[in-house]
Amino acid sequence: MTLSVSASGHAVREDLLTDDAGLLLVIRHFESKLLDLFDRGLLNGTTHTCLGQEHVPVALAPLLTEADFVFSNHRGHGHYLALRRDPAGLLAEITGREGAVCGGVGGSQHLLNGRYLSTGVQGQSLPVAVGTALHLARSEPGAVAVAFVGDGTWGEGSVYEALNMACLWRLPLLVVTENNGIAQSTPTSMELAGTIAGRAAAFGAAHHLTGTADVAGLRAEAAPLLAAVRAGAGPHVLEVDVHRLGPHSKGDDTRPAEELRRAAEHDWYAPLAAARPDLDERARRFVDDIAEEVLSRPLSGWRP
Amino acid sequence: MTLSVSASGHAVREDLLTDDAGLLLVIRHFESKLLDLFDRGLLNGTTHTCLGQEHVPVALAPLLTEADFVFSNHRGHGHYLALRRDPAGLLAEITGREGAVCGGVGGSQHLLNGRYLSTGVQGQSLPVAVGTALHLARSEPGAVAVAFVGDGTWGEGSVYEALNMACLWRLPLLVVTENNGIAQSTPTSMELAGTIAGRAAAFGAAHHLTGTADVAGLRAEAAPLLAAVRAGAGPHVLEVDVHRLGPHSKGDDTRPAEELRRAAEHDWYAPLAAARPDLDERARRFVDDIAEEVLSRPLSGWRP
Amino acid sequence: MRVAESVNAALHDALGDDPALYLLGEDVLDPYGGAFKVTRGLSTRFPGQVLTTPLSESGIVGVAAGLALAGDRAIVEIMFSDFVTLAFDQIVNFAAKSVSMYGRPVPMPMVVRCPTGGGRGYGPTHSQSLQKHLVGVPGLALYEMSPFDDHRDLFATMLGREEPCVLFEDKILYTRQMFTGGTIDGLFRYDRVGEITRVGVGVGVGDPTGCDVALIAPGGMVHRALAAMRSLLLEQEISCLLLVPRRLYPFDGDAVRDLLGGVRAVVVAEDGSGGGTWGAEVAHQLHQRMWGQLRRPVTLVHAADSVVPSAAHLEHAVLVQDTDLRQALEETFLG
Amino acid sequence: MRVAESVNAALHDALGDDPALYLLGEDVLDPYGGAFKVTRGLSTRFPGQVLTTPLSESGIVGVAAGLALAGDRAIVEIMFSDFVTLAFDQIVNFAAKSVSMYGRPVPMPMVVRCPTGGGRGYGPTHSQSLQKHLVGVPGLALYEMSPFDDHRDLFATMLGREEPCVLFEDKILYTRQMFTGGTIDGLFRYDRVGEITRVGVGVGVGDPTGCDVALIAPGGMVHRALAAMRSLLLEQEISCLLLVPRRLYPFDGDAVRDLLGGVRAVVVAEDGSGGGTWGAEVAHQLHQRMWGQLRRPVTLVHAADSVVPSAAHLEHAVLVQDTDLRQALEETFLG
Ligand SMILES: Cc1ncc(C[n+]2csc(CCOP(=O)(O)OP(=O)(O)O)c2C)c(N)n1
Ligand SMILES: Cc1ncc(C[n+]2csc(CCOP(=O)(O)OP(=O)(O)O)c2C)c(N)n1
Ligand SMILES: [Mg+2]
Ligand SMILES: [Mg+2]
Repeated sequence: MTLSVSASGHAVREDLLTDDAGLLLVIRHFESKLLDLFDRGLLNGTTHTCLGQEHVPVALAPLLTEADFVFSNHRGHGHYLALRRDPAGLLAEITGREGAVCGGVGGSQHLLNGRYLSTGVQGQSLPVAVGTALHLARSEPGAVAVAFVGDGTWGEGSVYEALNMACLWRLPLLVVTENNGIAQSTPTSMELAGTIAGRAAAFGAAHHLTGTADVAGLRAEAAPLLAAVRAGAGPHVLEVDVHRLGPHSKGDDTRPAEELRRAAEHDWYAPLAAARPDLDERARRFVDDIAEEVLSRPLSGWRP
Repeated sequence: MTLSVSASGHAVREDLLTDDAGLLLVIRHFESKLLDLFDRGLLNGTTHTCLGQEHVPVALAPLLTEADFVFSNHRGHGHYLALRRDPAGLLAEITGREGAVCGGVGGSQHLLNGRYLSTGVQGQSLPVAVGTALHLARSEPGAVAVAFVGDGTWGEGSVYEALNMACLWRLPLLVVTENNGIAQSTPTSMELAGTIAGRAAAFGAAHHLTGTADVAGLRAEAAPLLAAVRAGAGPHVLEVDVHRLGPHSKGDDTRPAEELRRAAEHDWYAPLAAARPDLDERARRFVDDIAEEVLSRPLSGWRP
Repeated sequence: MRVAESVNAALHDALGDDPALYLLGEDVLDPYGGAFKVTRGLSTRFPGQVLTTPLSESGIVGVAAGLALAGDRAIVEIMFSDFVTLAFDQIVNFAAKSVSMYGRPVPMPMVVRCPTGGGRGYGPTHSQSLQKHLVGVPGLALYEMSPFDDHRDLFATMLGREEPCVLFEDKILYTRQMFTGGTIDGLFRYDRVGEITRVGVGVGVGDPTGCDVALIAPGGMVHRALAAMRSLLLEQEISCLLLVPRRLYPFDGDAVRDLLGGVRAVVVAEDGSGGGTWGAEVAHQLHQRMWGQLRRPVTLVHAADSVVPSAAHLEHAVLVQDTDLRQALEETFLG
Repeated sequence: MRVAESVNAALHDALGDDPALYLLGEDVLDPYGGAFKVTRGLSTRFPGQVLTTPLSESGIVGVAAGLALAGDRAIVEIMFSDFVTLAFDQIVNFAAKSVSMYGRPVPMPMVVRCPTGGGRGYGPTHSQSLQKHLVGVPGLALYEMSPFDDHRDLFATMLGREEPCVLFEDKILYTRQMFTGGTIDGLFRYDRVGEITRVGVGVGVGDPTGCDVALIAPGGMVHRALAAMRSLLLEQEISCLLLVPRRLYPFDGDAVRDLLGGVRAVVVAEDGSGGGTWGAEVAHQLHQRMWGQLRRPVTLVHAADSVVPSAAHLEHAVLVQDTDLRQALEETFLG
């Protein structure tokens, strides 16, 4: 993974952003900071934090290069931070400040940075990812298109139009599904008949399911998949069972306390913070500093 | 199957339209007549004949009642004739004459007669069929929604949105796929990754594949499926391998002669006509008479 | 009562009155009650009539059409109206076509509810006002929610048309209060004539058609319109008549003309982006009917020809503000 | 040369000139060569650049956008423009948004080709002219094929915009001859000014702006327009100037106003159904610019507010005929 210089030119602390544990913690504190800023009325708009799902992009990031296309979704801060290491540019984007990676136009859900792109319409990015995969297969063999979609997004017809073409044309596409068992407020069982494994198989896409929250373990499982996709083995689906710790966006978690408690049991944070309290503290301060600095910037300029 | 009185009030010859062999032959001669009328410049617009696929609706017709919803597609004349026994109303529709089942507005691809409905946009009818199945499950248990779609139509995302909901809600839906190995000009292998069986399975819909062109045999295979769907067993897919003998619409068959010859080998017509030359002749004359009569009618009236 | 509560109450009544009415949408079940809480309580009271659905905007509109076709009635919620683009085929090429393409009217009582518009910082794919793109589909009617309407009557009217309707609900209204009793404040009063709400100084007490200038705007624009009218009246003594049609399409040009009386300056405002606007259709209808009377062409006010940005200050610059309305009204009257 | 051959030749050239240009669509491969044969020969000559696709209108527009995003260029054929409804989300909410929602222009060179319109008896879901529904999307340009255009230049222009374009191709034109050399017949000549073709008696020889009445219409309407103009001229000595903009949106009101000179009567015609038409947008732009000059409001001619029926006689009654045009021109001039 190449380190992008922050869109803002903000000095990045390499030790925090290159180390897996540091990156995990930075993402966690970044997301917590957002919820905090919302609570204090300092943010407007909407945001979907990836609390509890940080390990997925952190595990995948070193397996990807800047030649790879990455399509993220609404729950994409972790993806962006792991892949672009640009917390200041992202926070400026979310708060509409100078140095915003997309001038404050896109906001939380609409980011573009090199070949990293996110959009707010579920499922829409999969056919687009297929188009980029087609380009890569023809013109930049060895590179892949990676699309992150949630379990609920498998309700959208676009997913199947895309899978069909990707499989027909044997394109270098990896669909990463962070299956957190819920879509907004709807449990997977009420929105998804059958399984994601079955759906991948139906089109001839290889599928791998894992539930590990261990970064190194997940990376080790994902590496051969990515290698296969790069080598021309056709579309693969990587399904990672995860646990959404926070609300869907903000203040809209209607799950019973018991369920939230169960989700929290899977959280990697407490053990890591206990094992590396200093790193945790540094990550927290790093994010605090960025927030303070970014919020002191002038508003972003842009003209339609 | 209740006999609909022809929309035109045209006297129906019950022996031809109630007997399987007679119905097969009537459909065949009806479709051939259309191509003939086109060649002679007597029809405008477009038409997609079901030459070679007549046995599917003929087999299914007696298994359905007027409480069942039937969704047909562009290649729907056989479906309509088998289910509504109204050749004059259909021909009047296609030729824009008085007595047209839809006033000449819909034409070949857009028919409505009771709970029989066809549309010209592929895949669109499946979610609609799910809606009717929802109604039936709640308000008319025992009745089913049947949707005919071709193999190519499995490219459309709507198919999967519909299957997902139908399976989640365990609705009385039968998807009949007449797999003729081609979509317009595109062989199935270039448009469909994996199999239809796999796709049904992915959503938890039961699937049955058959290649029989024998009406009684196909009916016997379909009967338990329909019974299961009626009894609440949830969505089923019936896939029938068939052979498209004619062009996609008219004069647009670019398949090599050898392939057409192979398709023709599966045709039920020659043996049946040889076995029952009188019936064949009566069916042909029946259709000739209808055509002559319908074409002598005044143009249909309608105001937007 | 807030507007969201009024719509919610109307849905309660509608589902209660009609056991063959279904409501479908993503996350509409209790306790969540929909992304904007408009469906709160419905699934608890009418568990058999309220269905939460997968993320399948196209599919669920198709399901609603199927219910309608089978003799039921259906209301679908599209979580953000931006996603109605996904259901365009089902709306335009199935539901609206079915009403008319089979040679005889086929009843298709269904409503597609679309929380609409910007002002909340949700960004380019969650803030659009796409009304204009659905204008002019044969067999399809478009409505817009307002803080004046009797929402029970609104749903009854839409379902009673027996053709598909799309209802746009400006999200910004949900938390605003309903107007009641014909009075807005010390300055303005309102009444309703047919499908149109009139607002102005003279309404209900004198002759409202004696105003200097008229503003035609859908429900989502009402508060900005009132602010503009107020400052125009107090600071410049220009009186404005506001007409809020709840049915956007088919637009009833005759009814509006009749309500405009002798007004010689007209502005039409909407939240959609510039170009091919609903206002152009309104303007066309009024030009046909009032050519000699109008001092200048109908002025159209709309958002910039732009995406709706996320950041509040950028969004503000793109969307229509009360000051834009005031300026347009003033210029149209004086110009 | 027929129009279909001209477009086909243009596609041959475009694919030949640019190895990073892809063409995708259903059944576009040889020997079939597309439902309307416009892609004939392309897959044989450029097998690596031409892809036949499954029935997935939404998906293939997304694929085209992906290609464009990755630095390639793409042309997609939607077999019948009616099905562009299925791709609305990809066009409106992805391709057009991507151009502008990331804070800086993102090049998105892609064209969605849409065989359009009625007159061939294909029925309600295969005969529509849906141009109007795509008017006014920020970042999206609409073009229409005509028998005048240099189609090589047309594709180069559209791809050169680096924003998504939708090209409407009236199916009825495919089998008509291209006009060449500036002459239509003994009566009418044509020339091109920027993106607009002018047709009339004075064009190229005298001052075309001295006409009695002007007709603005997209390419698909040309033959009917010529027939109407001819009979108007020969039978009533009313001269008409026809303007055919190849770019329908953004509509260049200034360019059209300049070409209209002192004309005081204007008709806009299109094949779409009544209500919310492209013509309403054109009329709005002209009213803003020519208020004092116009004797009466711009007249809009369009198909009935109706589905397009299958039967030839019913279709004829719903669609715009040359006699409708003639009547509108006459009434607008005399009225
Ligand atoms: C087409 C579309 N429909 C609905 C939404 C609103 N929405 C945003 S996220 C979401 C749930 C997505 O669930 P899932 O894919 O499981 O992702 P998760 O939020 O669980 O990460 C919904 C319904 C949307 N953004 N796009
Ligand atoms: C949405 C949509 N896309 C494209 C078409 C044009 N079209 C009509 S039939 C057809 C092929 C359908 O193939 P299949 O489903 O296998 O049915 P078959 O014609 O073989 O019976 C196509 C592409 C259409 N009618 N609707
Ligand atoms: Mg989820
Ligand atoms: Mg087929």
